Amino acid sequence: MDSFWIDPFSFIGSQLAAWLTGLGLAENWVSLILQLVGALALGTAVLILTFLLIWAERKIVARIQDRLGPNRVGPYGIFQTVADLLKLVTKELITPEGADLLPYNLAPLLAVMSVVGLWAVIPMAPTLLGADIHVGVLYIVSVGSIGTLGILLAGLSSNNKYALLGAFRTVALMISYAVPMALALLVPVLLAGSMSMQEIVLAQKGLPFLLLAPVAALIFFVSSIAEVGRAPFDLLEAESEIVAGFHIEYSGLKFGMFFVAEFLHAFTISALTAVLFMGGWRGPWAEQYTALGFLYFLVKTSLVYFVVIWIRGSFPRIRIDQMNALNWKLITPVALAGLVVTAVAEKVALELGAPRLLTHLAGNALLIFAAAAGLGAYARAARRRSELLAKASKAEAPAG
Amino acid sequence: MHIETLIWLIPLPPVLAFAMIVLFAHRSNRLSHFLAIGSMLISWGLAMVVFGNAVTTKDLGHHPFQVSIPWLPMGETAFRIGVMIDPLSAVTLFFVAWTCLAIFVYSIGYHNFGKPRDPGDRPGLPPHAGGIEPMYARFFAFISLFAFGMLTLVLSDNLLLLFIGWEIMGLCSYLLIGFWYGKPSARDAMVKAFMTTRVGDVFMLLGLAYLYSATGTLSYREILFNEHVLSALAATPSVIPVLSTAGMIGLLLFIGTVGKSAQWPLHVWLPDAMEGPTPVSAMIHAAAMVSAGVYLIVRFFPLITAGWHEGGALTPTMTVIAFIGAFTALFAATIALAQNDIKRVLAYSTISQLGYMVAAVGIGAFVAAAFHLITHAFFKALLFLGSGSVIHGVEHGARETGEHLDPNDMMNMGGLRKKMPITFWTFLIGGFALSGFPLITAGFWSKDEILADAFAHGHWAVFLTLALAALLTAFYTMRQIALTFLGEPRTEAAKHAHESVWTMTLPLVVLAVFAVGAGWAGIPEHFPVIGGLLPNWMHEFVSGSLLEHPEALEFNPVPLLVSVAVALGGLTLGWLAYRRVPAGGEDPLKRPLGPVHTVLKNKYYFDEFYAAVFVRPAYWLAETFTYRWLDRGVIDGFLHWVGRTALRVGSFLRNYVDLPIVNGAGDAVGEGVKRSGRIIRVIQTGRVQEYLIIGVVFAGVLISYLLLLRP
Amino acid sequence: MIPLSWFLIFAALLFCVGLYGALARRNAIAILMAIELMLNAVNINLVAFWRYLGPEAVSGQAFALVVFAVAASEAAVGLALMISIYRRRHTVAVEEIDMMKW
Amino acid sequence: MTILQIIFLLTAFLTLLAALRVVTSPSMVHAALWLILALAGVAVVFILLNATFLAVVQVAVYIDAIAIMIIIVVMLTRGAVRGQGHTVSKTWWAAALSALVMLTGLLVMLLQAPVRGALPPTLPLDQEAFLERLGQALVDVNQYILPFEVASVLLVAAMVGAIIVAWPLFVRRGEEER
Repeated sequence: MDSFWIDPFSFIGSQLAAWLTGLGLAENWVSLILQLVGALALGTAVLILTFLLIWAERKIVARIQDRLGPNRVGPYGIFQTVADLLKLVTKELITPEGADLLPYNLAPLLAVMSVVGLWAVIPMAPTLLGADIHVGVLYIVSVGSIGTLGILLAGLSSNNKYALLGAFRTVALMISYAVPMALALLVPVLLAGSMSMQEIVLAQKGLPFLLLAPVAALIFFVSSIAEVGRAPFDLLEAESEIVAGFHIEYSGLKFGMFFVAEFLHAFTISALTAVLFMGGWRGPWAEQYTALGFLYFLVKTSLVYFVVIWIRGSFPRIRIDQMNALNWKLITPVALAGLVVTAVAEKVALELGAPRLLTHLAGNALLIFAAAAGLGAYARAARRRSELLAKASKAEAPAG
Repeated sequence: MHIETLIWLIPLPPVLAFAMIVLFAHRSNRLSHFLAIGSMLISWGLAMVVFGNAVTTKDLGHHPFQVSIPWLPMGETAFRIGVMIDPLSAVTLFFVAWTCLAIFVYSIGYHNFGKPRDPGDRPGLPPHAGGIEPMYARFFAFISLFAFGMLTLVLSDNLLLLFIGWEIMGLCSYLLIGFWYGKPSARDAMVKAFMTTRVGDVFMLLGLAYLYSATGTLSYREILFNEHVLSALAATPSVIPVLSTAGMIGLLLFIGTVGKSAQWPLHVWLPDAMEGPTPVSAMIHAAAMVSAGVYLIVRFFPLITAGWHEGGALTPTMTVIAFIGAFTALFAATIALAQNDIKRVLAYSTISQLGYMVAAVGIGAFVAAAFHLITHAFFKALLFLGSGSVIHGVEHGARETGEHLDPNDMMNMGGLRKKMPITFWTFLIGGFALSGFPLITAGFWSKDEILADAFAHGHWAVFLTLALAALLTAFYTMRQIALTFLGEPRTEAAKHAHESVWTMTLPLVVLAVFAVGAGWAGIPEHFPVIGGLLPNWMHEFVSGSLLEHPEALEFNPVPLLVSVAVALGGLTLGWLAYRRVPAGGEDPLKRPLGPVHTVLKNKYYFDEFYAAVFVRPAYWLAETFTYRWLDRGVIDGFLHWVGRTALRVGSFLRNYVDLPIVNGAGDAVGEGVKRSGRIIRVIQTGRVQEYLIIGVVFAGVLISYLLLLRP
Repeated sequence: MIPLSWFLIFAALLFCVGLYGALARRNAIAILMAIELMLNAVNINLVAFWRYLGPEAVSGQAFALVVFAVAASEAAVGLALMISIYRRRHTVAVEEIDMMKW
Repeated sequence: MTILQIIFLLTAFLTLLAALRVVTSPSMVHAALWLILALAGVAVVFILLNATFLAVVQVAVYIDAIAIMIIIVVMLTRGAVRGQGHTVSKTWWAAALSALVMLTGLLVMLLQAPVRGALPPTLPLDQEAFLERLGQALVDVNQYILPFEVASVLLVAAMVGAIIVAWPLFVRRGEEER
């Protein structure tokens, strides 16, 4: 039983357990209750975290767009989100004509559920994680895409064509980008030799996978952004085309749920990126002082999250055909090749005793070079085609 | 190059020329006759080379040039096809090559090459206005094929190949006699020739088959140069008691000769064959076909005379041959007396001369027969070509004067001596050779040989018959010469006739040289004055074709005197009788002979006789008996009855078996299937689910059975 | 602890429900769903037997994985077929898709 | 009656209920949703069977891929489903009958099964190592490489086939042929 300062999380857990057994409950009931409490605490924590995220995002984007952003409610407008929440809560819950009630009401729950469910396997500290299941990565893939289901249901059930279009866009986007994301996820699994998140984090001792597999990290990052549907992949709610996309018919708290889910999902993928490629809670003295590890984790995640916001503020939205082309013509092949390259490099390093870092870096460099070459060839071909078309039209012009 | 290879090559050029003319060159007359004559020239050159080799070869008889290849497998053995040059075929090749070449060249002039084609000429009709022959190229194609046949026949080393050549020539003679198929007479003549020779050929084929079955081979060497085979054949009796197998085969082959060489009684086709162009007449009646007949029996002399010893009694076969030969000689000579058609006279003289040879073979005078064959070939070809030249001249005159007359009729000629000198002199040489003018002409020596042989072996009948025939020969020859060339022209056409072109006269000259010189090769050495000046080369050489050499006859003045007497006597009589026959005057023989002359003029009514005996019955058989009764009545009747019966049976089967039973069953099956289908189809809804239901139900039943009911 | 028979009965019930759906529904997509249910029942059986009879052996889970693959491909092809059928005939009612009958 | 048993019974009940709704609900969208619920229940059952990996795969494959595909197709063919009154065909009674026959057969078989009352043995090794073994077994020449490869080939073929079949180009060509 170590003291609070060393490991606050397990300290609290053990205290609770002792108290419950003192009440005279059976062992397994105690464990059950503890698990429920842990899940509850975790969910609530991340949901509350969302207030902070929304505020931070609005401020940062405002800065990027050379505005002030929220600054009235509380210091630096930090309670702006709370005000918004109150407003949403008080709004009326409108159910559109001809809506399919069951999915219409189920959709927001699913959206939030998937995001919160993800946090169950993210190790935030050496001793702070919901469940260390040995197929955590697979869990992430499957649970993460339940959000897709929610969005789809929302689009289908609310009897509205814009919602339907948004839903279809979403499905196209998410199903497509789930492929390279899963492929990229396999790289850390391969490197760590395990699918458990905690194992992966432990495997990044002194050498985060970001250095070993930069390409895979990039691909994972990009495709997760697409998975979340944030800018520049936010064409599922492209205001200019389909008014608000899938959640056009939602109001009040249901809309709020989608809202929360989106922001939290963005933060979640930042956390995943941090865990899978940047060593998660790893850092100096993190083993001894788990709170320190938690701090490292938050810092890394925030860093990635800042990049996400930065991207959102910087890049224009891409068209849907560009989105598909980008995925199927560039990212997925590169992800496949990256997986193979990593496997080969790992094997080489293992068998021939070559320096691991150099081998992987060389492999990734090769990969990048090949991808660049392919892109160049594709671009040239496209340019030639367009030129030919232009010539043809010019030739026709006088004739016609 | 081996000599055998050369022998192989001899017959090929003509047949190649034939194919090329027929296939490619028939549009160009010049190219056609260049092909034909060029090919014949090549064959001639090869033949001369081969002949030279043969002559200079020692003891050719026992070591002939021979090469053969297996051709037609017959079970364990095979018909071998090959070529052979022994003394007999060598000399035959010699005259065949020469005469054929001469005739080829002659044909150019005869068919008016170089003259424009007369628009009035139709193919199948002789050019009436002196234009070029419409079917010029075809003529050369035919004679090339003819030459091929003859050369094949001469060069073959077995009877089968000989027969092939024989039949090729038969076809060609048919085609060439009917060359002017526009003329009905030509058509009849071609059919007549073909049919008549067919009779002989059938028997010859029988003999061939008999020979093969008896000896198992057809090669000359294996039969004729094989003592055992010959004696065996002579010993074994044949189906006809009086004849030995050898005699039987010889007789059958001889009948072939009778057909081919127009011996009595199958002689009737030859005079009519004069309907063909004159070169054809020369070809058929001098160089090739008729000679082929004699060549056959001369070649098979050892077989025919098997079982006969020199000086001994003749075998039945030989008797028959001798009789037919002698009789034909006399008989044909008598007919020739009364003919006015210049070519017909020659035709009958040919028949009689061939009779001489046949008779010679019959009495065992091998060398004499071969000798006369050669000399006769030369001077008879000469005579035919000369007569053609004469006819040509007369036709020319007729065209000039524009009078319509038969250019072949000697009564329309006369006094052509001055008009066409070359023709006259060459014809005179030929005529004298034919009639056996003493000492200089070839005919004298060969004919004298035969007479001497007959006399020496005491065949009196033959001797007398032949002597009489020789007298008549000299007589009608002189008659012909006198009527044609001597005296005064009896028609305008004869006045305006003139000499033929060089392509026609040159062959005449060449042949005339041979007509004289060929005889000197066979002068008996015991001859009084000039005997021994030249060695009797012919006897030495040709007799090499036999196993044992017949020794040369010792000299006997009687036959010599007789032959000299008959020759000179006949000539003088003819000259006296026909020295000057006035225009329109009748034949001086008519009055003394009276009705006999008519009989002779009508050739003893042989044609009518045959027409009555064979042709009309054949017509009747075909027309009335076979067609009307047999075909219409019996066969057709039977067939109709069968047909009607079959019809009834069929209708019965259809109405009482097929429709009710078979069709009924079939329809029943079909209907049943349809009904059951209509019933069962409701199961097949096309809905997969319902199929699945059925399947599942059965699966459930099966499972429950397996689990519950099964112990 | 849970006896094996519970899983088996559960699987059997699920299978039969799926079977009924596959046989009775008119909509082809519903039939597809029912088939998925049946496949799941089969998987439950496989995994249950693995767990209870041979946790050492990997065969049960391997088979289950193969069943997953089969289910995925089956769904893909089936749905594609339905789309094309719908494009051609504007219906997905199976009893109207009966071109296979006489 | 342990907790696990309670959980199992609840899960089984929910799953069967969802399955029944799947095969009975008139609306295809609802059916799809119920299907998702049933599949999730099956995943829970897998977890109860200590097959976490399979449970996760179940979610990933069925719920994320197949269910979403089904929903999409339902939406695409929405016009067809509307307006056709009956949800079950005329032969539904036969279907029910055969299903019952099958059920009885299966239950009878179960009653005869010798292992029906077996209790789960303790798991010999932790799932991590087992998962490794499973992975190696799938690519082991002596064990399951053939089914594994066949399954992969099957997936590729299914993908290509689905693309070809659903390709509008081919549809248009086919319609031109008509």
